[in-house]
Amino acid sequence: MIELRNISKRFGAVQANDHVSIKVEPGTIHAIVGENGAGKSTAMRIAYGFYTADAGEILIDGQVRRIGSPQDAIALGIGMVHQHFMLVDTMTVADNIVLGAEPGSPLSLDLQEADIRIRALSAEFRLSVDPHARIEDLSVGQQQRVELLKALYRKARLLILDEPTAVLTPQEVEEFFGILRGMRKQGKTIVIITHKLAEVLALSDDVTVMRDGKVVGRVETKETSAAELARLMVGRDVLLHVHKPEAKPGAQVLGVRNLSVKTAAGAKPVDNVTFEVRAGEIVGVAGVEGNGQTELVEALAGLVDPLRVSGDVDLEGQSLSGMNPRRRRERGIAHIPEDRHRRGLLLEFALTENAILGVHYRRPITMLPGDAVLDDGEIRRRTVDIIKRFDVRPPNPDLPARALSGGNQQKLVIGREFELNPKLLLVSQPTRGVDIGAIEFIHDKLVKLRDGGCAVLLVSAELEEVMSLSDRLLILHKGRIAGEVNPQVATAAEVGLLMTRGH
Amino acid sequence: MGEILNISLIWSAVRLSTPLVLAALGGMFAERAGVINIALEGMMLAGAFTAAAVTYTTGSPWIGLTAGVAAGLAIAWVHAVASIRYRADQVVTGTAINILMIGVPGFLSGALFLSSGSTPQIPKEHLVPWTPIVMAFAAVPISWYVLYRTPFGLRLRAVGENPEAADAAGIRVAAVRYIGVLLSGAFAALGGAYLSIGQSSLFTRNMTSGRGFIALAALIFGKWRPVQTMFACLFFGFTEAITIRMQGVVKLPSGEDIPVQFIQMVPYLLTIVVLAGFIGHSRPPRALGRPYQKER
Amino acid sequence: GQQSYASDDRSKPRVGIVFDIGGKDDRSFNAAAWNGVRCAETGKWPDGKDCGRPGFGITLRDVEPGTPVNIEPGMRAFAERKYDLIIGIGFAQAPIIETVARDYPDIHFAIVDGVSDLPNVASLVFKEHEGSYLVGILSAMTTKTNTLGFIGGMDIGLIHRFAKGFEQGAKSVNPNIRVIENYVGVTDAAWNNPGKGKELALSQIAKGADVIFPAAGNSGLGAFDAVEDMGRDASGRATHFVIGVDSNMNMLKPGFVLTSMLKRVDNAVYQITRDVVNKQFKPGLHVFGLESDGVGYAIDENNKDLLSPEAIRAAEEAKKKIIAGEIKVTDAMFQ
Amino acid sequence: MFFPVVAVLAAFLVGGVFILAIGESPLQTYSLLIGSALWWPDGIGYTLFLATPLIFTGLAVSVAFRAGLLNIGAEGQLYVAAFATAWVGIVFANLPAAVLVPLCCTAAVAAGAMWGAIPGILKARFGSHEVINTIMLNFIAVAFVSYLTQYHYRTPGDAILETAPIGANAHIPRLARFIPGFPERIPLNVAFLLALVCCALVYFFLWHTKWGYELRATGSNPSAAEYGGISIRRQIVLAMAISGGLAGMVGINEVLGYRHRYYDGFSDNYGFTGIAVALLGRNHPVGVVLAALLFAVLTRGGVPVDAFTQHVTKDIVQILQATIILFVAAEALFREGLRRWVKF
Ligand SMILES: Nc1ncnc2c1ncn2[C@@H]1O[C@H](COP(=O)(O)OP(=O)(O)OP(=O)(O)O)[C@@H](O)[C@H]1O
Ligand SMILES: Nc1ncnc2c1ncn2[C@@H]1O[C@H](COP(=O)(O)OP(=O)(O)OP(=O)(O)O)[C@@H](O)[C@H]1O
Ligand SMILES: [Mg+2]
Ligand SMILES: [Mg+2]
Repeated sequence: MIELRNISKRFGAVQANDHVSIKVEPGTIHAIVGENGAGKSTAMRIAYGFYTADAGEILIDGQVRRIGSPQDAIALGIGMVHQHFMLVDTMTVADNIVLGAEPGSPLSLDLQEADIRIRALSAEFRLSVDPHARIEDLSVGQQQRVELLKALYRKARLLILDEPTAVLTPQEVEEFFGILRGMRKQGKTIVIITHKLAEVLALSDDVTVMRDGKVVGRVETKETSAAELARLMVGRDVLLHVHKPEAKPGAQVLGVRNLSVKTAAGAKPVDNVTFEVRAGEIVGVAGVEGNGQTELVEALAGLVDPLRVSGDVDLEGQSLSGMNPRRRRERGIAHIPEDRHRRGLLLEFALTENAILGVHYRRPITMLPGDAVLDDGEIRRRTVDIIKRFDVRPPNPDLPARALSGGNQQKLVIGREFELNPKLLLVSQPTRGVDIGAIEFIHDKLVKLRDGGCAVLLVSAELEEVMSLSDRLLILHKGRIAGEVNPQVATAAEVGLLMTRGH
Repeated sequence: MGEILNISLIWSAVRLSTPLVLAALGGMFAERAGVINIALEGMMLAGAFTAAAVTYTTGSPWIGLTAGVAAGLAIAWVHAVASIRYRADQVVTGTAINILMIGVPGFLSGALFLSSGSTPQIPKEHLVPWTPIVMAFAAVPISWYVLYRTPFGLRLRAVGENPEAADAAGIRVAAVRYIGVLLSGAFAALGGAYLSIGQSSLFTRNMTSGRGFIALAALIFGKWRPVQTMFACLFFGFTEAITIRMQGVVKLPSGEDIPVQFIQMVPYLLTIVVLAGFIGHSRPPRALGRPYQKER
Repeated sequence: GQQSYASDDRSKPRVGIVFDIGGKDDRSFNAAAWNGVRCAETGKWPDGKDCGRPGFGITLRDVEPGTPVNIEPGMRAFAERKYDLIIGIGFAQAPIIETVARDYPDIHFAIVDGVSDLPNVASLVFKEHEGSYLVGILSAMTTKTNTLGFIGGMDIGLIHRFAKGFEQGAKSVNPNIRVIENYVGVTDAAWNNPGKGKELALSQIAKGADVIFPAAGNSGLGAFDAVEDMGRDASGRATHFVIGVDSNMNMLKPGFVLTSMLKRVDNAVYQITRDVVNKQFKPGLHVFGLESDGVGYAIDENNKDLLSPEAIRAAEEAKKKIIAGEIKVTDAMFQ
Repeated sequence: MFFPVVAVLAAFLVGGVFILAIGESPLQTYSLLIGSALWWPDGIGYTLFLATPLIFTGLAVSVAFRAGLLNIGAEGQLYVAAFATAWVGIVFANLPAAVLVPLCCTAAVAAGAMWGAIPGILKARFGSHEVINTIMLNFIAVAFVSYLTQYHYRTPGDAILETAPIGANAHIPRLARFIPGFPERIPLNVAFLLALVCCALVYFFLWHTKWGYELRATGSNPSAAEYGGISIRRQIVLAMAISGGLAGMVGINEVLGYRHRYYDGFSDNYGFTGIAVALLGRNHPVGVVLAALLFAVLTRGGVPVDAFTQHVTKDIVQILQATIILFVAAEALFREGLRRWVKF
């Protein structure tokens, strides 16, 4: 169907792709795996005409084709769902789907026609979504369906999916795979980039493994194993399961009583929640995306307007209510946000300046006179330290954060927050879009922090993650705590039900 | 009061709003496509001068209007090439164009009319006092339709909100932005032309005296939407028309005149108050001001 | 050729003129000054028509500063080149011309609308209030509604002179006549906003004014359009009138321009140039009032049928009385 | 640095074609322009004098811009500040210089900062867009100040809008005082040095203090800044106040250093030109100084060009100015040009 031959592409100093050759058979599902920064997205963006390769050629159905722009790719029947969705949030589903391929005449956009065709497609591929909803009101899962419909609407024969499951809940993933298998039946070809080896094994026919911009292996799925793939990816053996000693919970650190959060619109994303987190334990919060996890964490971090928060929150017995984020940090709360681009990083700023965000205003970062002046030496020392201890690559403190791949950005944020050696760590989606090597590393760090006596509140859409990491697991449904389970004994199925049904 | 609130006030307000409506609609097309346009002032001046000069020499306001629009397109093209093709900072380019358009008419009027910055007066019968007004207020629903009911409008808005997404959907981002900016030039120039061959009968140096900026304000005021923007312009038109009539009529309790400077502040003060009190936050197109470029 | 232009030859007397911010094209006193020096240079007006007086073949250079900070450099540019006469236009330049003149005692300077008592500076000042007084009388004798309009560019002393003189003249005819006094704006953009000028005129007309006297540079031209829009009555006479200012504007809209309040800046600069050419330069105050026809009102074939004989008689009366000092016209600038 | 220079040269080239077209010699015109802008002492003196206000407004706009705000209001801020400076200089005329001068400077900064803070507060409090409010406040400032001048601080007999002169104690020395052979007539004064000091201060503030860090963080990614414990609202107000204060310093140069009174319409659109200066200077103090000097050279050189060439008027100088801004802004034009040229 599609074949990349010796594709090379460099960004400044980075050789993102180095003679990459990938062959995808028609009517198959082809997985591409590799560490963060291995060059997976780059290769696929080239196939979609988003980037143009420095060297190499692309064949479609055996003929060499020039793909200079997405238009060309679309014309050749290629569709792509990007790692970061390519949707216009302020517009409706229908608008986004027809954009660029509008029905009706140039003088009038035929929205009824669009509606009909979209509904037809949703039915055919079991992708239910309301054409009139605004993107920004949709859950990521639904947004993903829109992306798929976009491609299908353009009659794509080849679908490229860049980490489509990173943001989906287990249920959504199952459903999603069903859809993909359905498509394969209808003769569509699918390329899927993912970090989750279980998914690769469950779904794909063939796998291409990339490392440092090169293709380091191509195997048939049925003839490989997670361990082998992991070794190919990272170049060493990887522990796929967290090694976690028994927790020794201490005194209560975080106490939350009847916490509710109201939105400006009047909704109640967090509704009368009560729980506690003790020193030396990891309390997990599982839940389908959009059931209040985000609001809960942001409220605890002081990022929600106090007027919209009710109930009391205390840290080691002292009330936090009404405190701004800075005061809470000073009290010993660290926070790893779910969206590192939106919250966690100043992408244009150097790593040094990102490494001090949140503590930039106090000793030892500042110095005399008047604690107003930044101590560059100290800042650099701190940054280099984080880079070393958290293995941030490339290890250059003067790079802008933007130049790091997702996984390394995440390591930087985690390192920064660990530096605070906090009493309480709020951590959301710590391994979203992060490769297995880094996941192993991050999980290990979280456990070590716990054993150091820190209280950890872990929110993750990765059921496997929360279940393996947490010592106690709360399930959030419609802003309420639908139940607490012991992850050691509970099964994914039970938890899944609580997450979706709420009882 | 009768001297302030009377029928002539309405017409005065309409006349005063017309150039603003045209310029603001122009600004809307550029900014909805993601290109800041603080060059409205300059584009209006281009239209005003060209329309006046051509009308005076040919004796036909229609040729004049056409030429004015052409001039607006030319200037807009400069703005487009610099800020889209060469990714210049849109605010800088805009400022440059404003300065340019204080100079160019001065220079040309010297060459054409032995004058430094103004044209001779145009005889009454060669003026178009009404057409631009009709055009302006007809343009509002049309712009609305184009923006919300045509493929082009959809693409324009997409490009201004999220060019990456538009690109991924196979839209030529640059092309759409060019069209948006060119449209803004045409509209703004029409607005300027109305000043010189509609409302008055000649061009004089910098005769827009800030209307381009008021139009920009109206555009933001109107949240980058055609109808709201028109109302914002009417708001400015009305307040100015009223203040014109207030001069020397409204007295202080002490019986003496309110200093004219205060009367002339009213529209601007009112804007600030209304904005703070009722309109509040208006969200610009997300990609506004961001040149779109991807590592190719 | 430009060669000779750049290196201006010293055989001829050299005159440099620095305009006010308005620029030589303000259809007002800058324009009048430009007419005067061009006439002194070539014997022709800028438009090439004969100005009825001999030219002296002087070398003439001009600067349009455009912004206040450029006035002094402009003036010095001439002084450094040892020009024979440097003319500054506008009150704003008085303090600057003083400093420059001190640095160059052997160069002649002239300031229009400004006063300096240095031995090498001639101050050319006008009694705009007296001219305005007379057109005030003419307006009062013409109006049917007993309502007049005045449109000033900016709310400043120089303009109050016109306003108060006009009002005083009108009230001298009819004490309870109404004069609506409006101003265009608060920045120097106010002199170049004909659209607003027209709207102001229309609002005054809506309030009953039928004679309007604008002193607002190019903005005043909007008033001309406004009265023209009001049209003529059955007898073919205009229903509303406007009054020109500074230079004779009667021909701009024949039949609608009642008269023009003349401020003969052109005469003043022509004379001072002539004096320099003839080595008869006299420093100190040169006052141009009614007596010296430095100010006045224009009557020509364009407007002679518009003014009633009584009106003209009344104006001439007043003129004599003012010259004789029997009528004191208040100078609003010194209030 | 290389490409901006190329851009400027290219602009001069284009301008040259233009000048040729109207029948003048580009060489002569340019030598007149540059020559009269740079010859010692008057040329240099005036050029630096003209650069001073642009440095202030350029800095003002950049600081706001670093916080993600577009301050179109420098014009209004410097009008208010200039008047405040003059007012203090008039009212407290007989204080000793040692007290009065600092007092006047404080007034300038404070007034500018206050006028700048208003749109800041409005945005922080009501979320109303700073661009509208700064534009509105421009008009209000000019109107308000001209009222005060016209009705309260005008010397009778003044035909135009200017206040009575300030006390002699409020005058700040011209640089002639310190530079041997530099004539007293040149208005270049210590405000210029102040401007340079401000550049250094702004640089240090933005990149070496916690406040500067917070300000830039807010501009770069507000929600991340908020996450980092930075109050965005406070930053917005702070940035606008600093911006206004810098713009206000124009009043020191204008009132204390040059005209010794408030003079209406003194600003050659410094506030608007400051936008170009700031962004041409890449919102960096050093760049701002260079851009300001460039503009000053053109303004200063424009006068003799206007006077001593037959056809080249001040308008052409303005056109040249605009062309330079365009070319420098569209630097990419030359980068790509070069790349293409290198290819073949
Ligand atoms: N637009 C860009 N500009 C500069 N460098 C880039 C750009 N895009 C990718 N890179 C670099 O190229 C390399 C490959 O990036 P790419 O996104 O293809 O990796 P990836 O395999 O998709 O990683 P991840 O699993 O984190 O998505 C990385 O080092 C990245 O920093
Ligand atoms: N570079 C520029 N960008 C935008 N507008 C400018 C620029 N230069 C001058 N202007 C003019 O500035 C005016 C708007 O600002 P404002 O009037 O408040 O300041 P101003 O100094 O009074 O300007 P002006 O003296 O021209 O009236 C408009 O007349 C506009 O044409
Ligand atoms: Mg990727
Ligand atoms: Mg001004």
